[in-house]
Amino acid sequence: MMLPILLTFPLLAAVPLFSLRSRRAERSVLFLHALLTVGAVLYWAFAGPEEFIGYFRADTGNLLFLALIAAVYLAVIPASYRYLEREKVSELWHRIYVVAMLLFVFSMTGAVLAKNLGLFWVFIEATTLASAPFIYFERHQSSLEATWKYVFICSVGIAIAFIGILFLALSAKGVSDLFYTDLIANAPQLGRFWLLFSFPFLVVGLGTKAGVAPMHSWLPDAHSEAPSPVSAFLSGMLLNTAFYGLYRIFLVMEAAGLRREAAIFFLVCGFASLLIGAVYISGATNYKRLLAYSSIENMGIIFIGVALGGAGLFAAFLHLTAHALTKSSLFITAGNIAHLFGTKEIAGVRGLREADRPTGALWGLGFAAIAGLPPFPIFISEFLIAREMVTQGRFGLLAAFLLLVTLVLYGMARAAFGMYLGSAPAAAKAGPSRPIDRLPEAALLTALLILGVAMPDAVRRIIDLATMSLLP
Amino acid sequence: MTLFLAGILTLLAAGVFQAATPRPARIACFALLAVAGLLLAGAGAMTTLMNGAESVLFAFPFPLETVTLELDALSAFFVLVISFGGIAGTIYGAGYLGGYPDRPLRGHLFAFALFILSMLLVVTAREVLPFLFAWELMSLSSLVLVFFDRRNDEVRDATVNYFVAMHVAFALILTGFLLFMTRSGSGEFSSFAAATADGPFAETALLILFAGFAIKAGFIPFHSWLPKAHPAAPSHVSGLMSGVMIKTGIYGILRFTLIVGVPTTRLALIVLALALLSAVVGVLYALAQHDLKRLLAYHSVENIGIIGIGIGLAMLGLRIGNGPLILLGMAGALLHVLNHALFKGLLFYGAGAVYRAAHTRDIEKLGGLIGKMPATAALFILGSVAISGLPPLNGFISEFVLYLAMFAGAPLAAGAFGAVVVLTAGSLALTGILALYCFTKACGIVFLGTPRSDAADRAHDPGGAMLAGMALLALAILAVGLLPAPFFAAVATVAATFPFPGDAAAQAAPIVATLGTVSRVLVLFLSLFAFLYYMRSRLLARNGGVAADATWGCGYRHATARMQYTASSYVSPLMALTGRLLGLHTHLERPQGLFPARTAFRSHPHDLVDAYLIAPGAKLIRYLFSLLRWVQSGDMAQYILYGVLFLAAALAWIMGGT
Amino acid sequence: MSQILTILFGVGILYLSLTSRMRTYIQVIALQGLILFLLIARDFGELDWFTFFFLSFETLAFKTLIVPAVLWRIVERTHVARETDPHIPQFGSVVIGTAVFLAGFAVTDWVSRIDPSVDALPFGIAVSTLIIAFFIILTRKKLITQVMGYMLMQNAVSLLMIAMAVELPLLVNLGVLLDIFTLLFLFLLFLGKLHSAYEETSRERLTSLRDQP
Amino acid sequence: MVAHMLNILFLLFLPFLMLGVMSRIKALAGGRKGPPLLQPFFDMLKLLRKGAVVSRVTSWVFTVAPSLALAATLTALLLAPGVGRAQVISFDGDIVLCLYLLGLAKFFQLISALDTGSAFEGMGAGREALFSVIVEPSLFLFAGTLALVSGATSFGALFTLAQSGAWPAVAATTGTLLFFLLMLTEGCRIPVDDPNTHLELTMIHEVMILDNAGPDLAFLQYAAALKMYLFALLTAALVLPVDLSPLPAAFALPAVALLCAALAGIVESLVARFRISHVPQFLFLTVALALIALAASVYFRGGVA
Repeated sequence: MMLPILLTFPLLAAVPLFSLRSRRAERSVLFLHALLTVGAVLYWAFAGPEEFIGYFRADTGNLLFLALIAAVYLAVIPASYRYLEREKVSELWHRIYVVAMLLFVFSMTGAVLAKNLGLFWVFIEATTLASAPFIYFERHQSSLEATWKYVFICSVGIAIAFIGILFLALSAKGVSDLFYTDLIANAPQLGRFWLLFSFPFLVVGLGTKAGVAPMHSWLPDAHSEAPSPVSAFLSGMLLNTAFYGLYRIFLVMEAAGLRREAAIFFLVCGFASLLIGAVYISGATNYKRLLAYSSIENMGIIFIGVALGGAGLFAAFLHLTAHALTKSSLFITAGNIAHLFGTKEIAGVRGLREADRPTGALWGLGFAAIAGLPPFPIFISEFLIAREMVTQGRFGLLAAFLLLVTLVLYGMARAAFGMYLGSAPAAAKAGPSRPIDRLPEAALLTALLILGVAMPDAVRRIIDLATMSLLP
Repeated sequence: MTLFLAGILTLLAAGVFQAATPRPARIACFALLAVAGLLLAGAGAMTTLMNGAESVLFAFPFPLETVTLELDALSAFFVLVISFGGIAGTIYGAGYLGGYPDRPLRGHLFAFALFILSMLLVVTAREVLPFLFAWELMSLSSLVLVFFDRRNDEVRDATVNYFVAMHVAFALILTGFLLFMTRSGSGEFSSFAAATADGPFAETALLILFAGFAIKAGFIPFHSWLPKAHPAAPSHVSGLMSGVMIKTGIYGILRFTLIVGVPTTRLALIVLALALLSAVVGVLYALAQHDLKRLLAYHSVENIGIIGIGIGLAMLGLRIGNGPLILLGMAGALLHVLNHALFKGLLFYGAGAVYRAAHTRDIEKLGGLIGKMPATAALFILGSVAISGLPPLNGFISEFVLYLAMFAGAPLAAGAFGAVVVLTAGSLALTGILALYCFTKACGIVFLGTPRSDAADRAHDPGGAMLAGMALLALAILAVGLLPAPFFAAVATVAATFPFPGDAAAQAAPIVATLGTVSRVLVLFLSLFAFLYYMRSRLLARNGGVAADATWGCGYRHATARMQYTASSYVSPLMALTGRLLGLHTHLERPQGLFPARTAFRSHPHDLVDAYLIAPGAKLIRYLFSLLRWVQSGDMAQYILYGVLFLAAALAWIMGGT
Repeated sequence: MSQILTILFGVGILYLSLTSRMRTYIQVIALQGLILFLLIARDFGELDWFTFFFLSFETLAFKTLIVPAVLWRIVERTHVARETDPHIPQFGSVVIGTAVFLAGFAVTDWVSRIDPSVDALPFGIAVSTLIIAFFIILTRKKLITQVMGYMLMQNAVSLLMIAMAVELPLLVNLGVLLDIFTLLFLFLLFLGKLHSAYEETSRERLTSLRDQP
Repeated sequence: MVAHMLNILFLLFLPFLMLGVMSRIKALAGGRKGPPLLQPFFDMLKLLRKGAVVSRVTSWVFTVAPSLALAATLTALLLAPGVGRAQVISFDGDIVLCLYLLGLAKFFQLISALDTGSAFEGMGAGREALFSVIVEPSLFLFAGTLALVSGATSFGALFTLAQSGAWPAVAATTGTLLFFLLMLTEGCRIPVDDPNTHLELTMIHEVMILDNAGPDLAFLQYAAALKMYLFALLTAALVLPVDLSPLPAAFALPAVALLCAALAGIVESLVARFRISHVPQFLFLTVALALIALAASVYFRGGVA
């Protein structure tokens, strides 16, 4: 009952917005949508799985992702309100923002809920289209450039993914159609050759959207140009959605007895991303780009975790959860900083601590969380991954992993302390008056602390179930 | 145990409530609660030292699951050190922070509470994750304390440096733990003993752990962060960091030696060698410093070295089953842990008082402070005598025990080991005399003579709280120095928990007696001194008293403050010998002509580890990174090319496979 | 019949690989759209009428008429008659074009030996088209040329679908079409904006967003 | 008991006697008659009867230092092996306390020198400190070596060598040499330092006590003499046979001490003072000797019970 509502609401709601020209209405629609998503998640959590016209399915597998979408959405909306007020956005662009947001979330939800690989592809492509207006939102030449690269690279990637899907269909010819559940059920009968042949296409294609090397390049541009609340969504949720699709195909490979090959692809992509992250974080001059590179790095860690398997699998999904929450909080804070200091350059920000204490504190805590310091959950996931490496006796990997993670830490520390300490320039405006404005970030970080110190069993179970997404 | 837990909770309360109390009362409220908490914790540790180990277990959900806090002899001892150091630090800090009426200090005090709290947890935690959590909490809270003076760029760089060093250490410790965990299959430290069945494996794991803890403790060549972070921190923090925090590294080494039981010879010798290196080189670097707090920081490296000597000897003893080496070496090390906490705290607090009064840490700009701030001067000189390991103060006692260990242990050690022990004795003596040299410089140039700057001339003693904090430590120093027997007995019980051949108590008893004699001799010496001093005063009084006049300038009557011997000139004879080894850069402008306009001499101490280990490493990494510069060139076609190439490679790989 | 059409398709791209005139590009794309339509029309017997109608709409209306028309208009408006100095000289690209063809068919040969069910000719043509498309995207400088490269990719994919006789569910087909449509719309929109923002829209102009480690 | 009495008695006179012997020998070598043997003692008595002029710059450190130094040195000597290796006070590791008490004395002498704020005294202090940096380790190395062989930890026992055998011979020779060098150094004699030079720039110990006067000066000079005497004692302990009955021992000890003094006097009258910059190289000899002894001990240890 919940599925049709959730899937149709944004489309139906988007239409009237063009007729009644009121910002309040637009915002309330957005807010309603968020509440609806939360409601849906709770509903499925208790009422159990649900099907819709055979193409959509909400089950224990994708509950985690829906929950994350809901959480990030809730955090992003107030931040968006603040952003829209601050930037004095024109009526038209206000509407564009709201509608695009509705469609963006719609397409992500659809992608997560889609049962059919082709349909998933459609929704993933739709995310690109829906988020393009955001990246162009501030309408500089640079944002134009970023948008162009984003749309073009992602579309090319997605086209490659489509080829992969075709090959997959070929391998499934006469055995199964492109419904995940069927694929996994008939995995052993799938044509090994075409399956193997399709995987690299899917890795490159969906990897583009998941922001892992080698097709990560659009990510820093897009994230740095988009409005910060949207960057939060891009980094916190979009990457995960793409990863989710890829992961389900990984499971198909595994069921077809091709785990080793699949794992090698994931491992290579993972370490490549980690390396890129380490290198460019240490040299970043723009803190939103730095956060973007850190997203690449974290996606890399997730891929590594999946490739390792065993405890690494749980670690990867825990990492994914933690990264989604942490990164959205960080991007929202970054938006406030950009407003406070009027620059995205690291060098331009000094003495955050005195300019606006709460922002400073959130920034510092966020960095502690993303850098994987205990007691934040990213530490736990990295710990589990390292442990899995030792258990499998892959000491070379362990050494590389720890080295790269430490280098990332160094790069982040330099930037974070550079911005946090020192004496603030007089130009820095006073921070937002009400502490309520800081609620979303604070809430996210609190949630993270709870996850890191004493994870509720429910959460743990949801993550566990997500790892075995397709098991009947 | 309940006392200990109550203490921890009180400490936490101190951190929380101070935020709620209005600013004027905040510091006082914090100090009261914190001291109370530390007293409770200390009392708890005392009871365990008397009645044996206790432990308490908490059940947590994932990821922590079970958290065991245990107070055995070793932990209890460190808890005592931490709580006493913490009390003195809190009292002094209360005074020191009084100088910042315009700052809310909420965060600072909270971090301060967490800092002490986390140290207490580190030495009592018994599983991997809780230990790592506490460890990280310790690093982060101390980090927050370090950048107290946040506007200063130097402080910022020191902070980053400290942060990274702590996390390299963290990574190493983590790796060591993981290695053990794979063999023992559990996160409990007690289970790690199982891993030692595989000798070489356990040795590797221990070496990695040792490297991690050595960074925290500040062994050379892992010390680089220490002389940067400690001066950057406000003095009440530097005192705690240097006196107490770095000892958690020592604790780690001891804890895992204890778990593993008998270390390999190689490990023991490595520890000993690094310890000797740290002791001698540390003090040589200290001699070259002009910054008072940097100088003290390098002395921390030296004293860690002395502690390490004790540990190394004990490890060697464990290996070759040599009773005196184990008992006395370990006891000496532990005693020195306590002593260093006392006098290094005192010295850093003294330096803080000087900085507060004269607004500079540059030794060359100070001088003559003994007239302006007599109390501080007296306390600082006391600390200096103690840290130089001279009787009748505590520093001597621990070095005495170490010498006993070596003299008693050497004959029982076979062949070359005996020689190693004797050479160690020689190096310890060298360290001691170098420390003496260095602290005569520190006291002499900073407090004696005539002021070298107006700031030094306007200096004055700090307020009551700061002095009280220092006095507390001074009393402890005297107590350990003059009545060493009970303290030795206490650490001997701790040392006896190590696998010991024969009856530890029986071996400790004569030493206790000896120390009794020592204290009697010291009393004799003091009374003799009192008598002589009385005689001298009487004689002078009888002979027509004392006439005051200018210092004898060899006929020159107009000596000025700038004509005094400076710190650099005082140590120049030694620097002439060792300067080049230390990478001391000197720059001299010789006087020119008949009436030379100006002449100048400057000397910059460079840390060789920074210059030849860390800087090249960083350079290498930067170079390797620059090899990947082309990746984000901004050209979209190139971006797509990556994907295409990856795809092509992957397909080729698959084709090759099928 | 379909053999000839497919070969024609191939000849089209071969010709394309060695020209640099915009109009030629557009004509080739339109031609390919037409061929795709015919290929589908050939075996409409198997399709239910709705799918057939829909596919023909996609290929005929969309790929053959609308998109080429819009592209044509942009070319007209912005007077970019030809791709100025492509990275590889004319002659070179001829050689590469033929090389690509050989490679494409080598792959096809290898594949069809493993899986005889694939129809070698359209498959080979499709693969070569794909490679040519990448080749154009990677080497040509004008953004509009790259959009055309992307169109080529789409055509190649459609041909591939036909070659492998993969049928996607209708819903999916609809979605795909909708996506491609919106995407091209976006392309053209931003292309317009880029033209107004930069006096000359070559790839090299869009490199202000970059990083150094 | 008798031995203790004698020891304390010797403490009071032998140091001065040694100084007297040295100057007498130098005088004879210079063709002069020289002062009476106990002249240094009379000098001290004279100083004790004088008042003092103290620099305005100085603080309590300066006033305390001399008495403290003397007290420390005296206590140290109470721990040293005297007649027949008997010590007034003896316990395990007393040697450490003894040497560290001397260290304490040095500490206060150095800072009291810096207390005057005079460049000359600072210079003297710097040099003095450097010299002890070099010689101190050699002492502990040697003591450690003895402990390594004898297994003893108390001063007297440490210096009890076996009657015959290769090791005792080596130990005795190296030790005697070592202590003689140390005596010259710590006693500030030529070739390290010249007690009666007349240019402050060339002094070391003398310049440190430039500003002390009256009883303070007396104390400091006495302390210096006592230090020399200590090394004489150690030499005696090394070379004198173990089983010497108290009475002959009571004569043997001063004999050795005076012999050392005489030797020092001869050296002083034959050798010129080194350039300051060359002194360290000379002092490294002591370390070398200690290391030789250590090496030998490791080599001979098989033969030692």
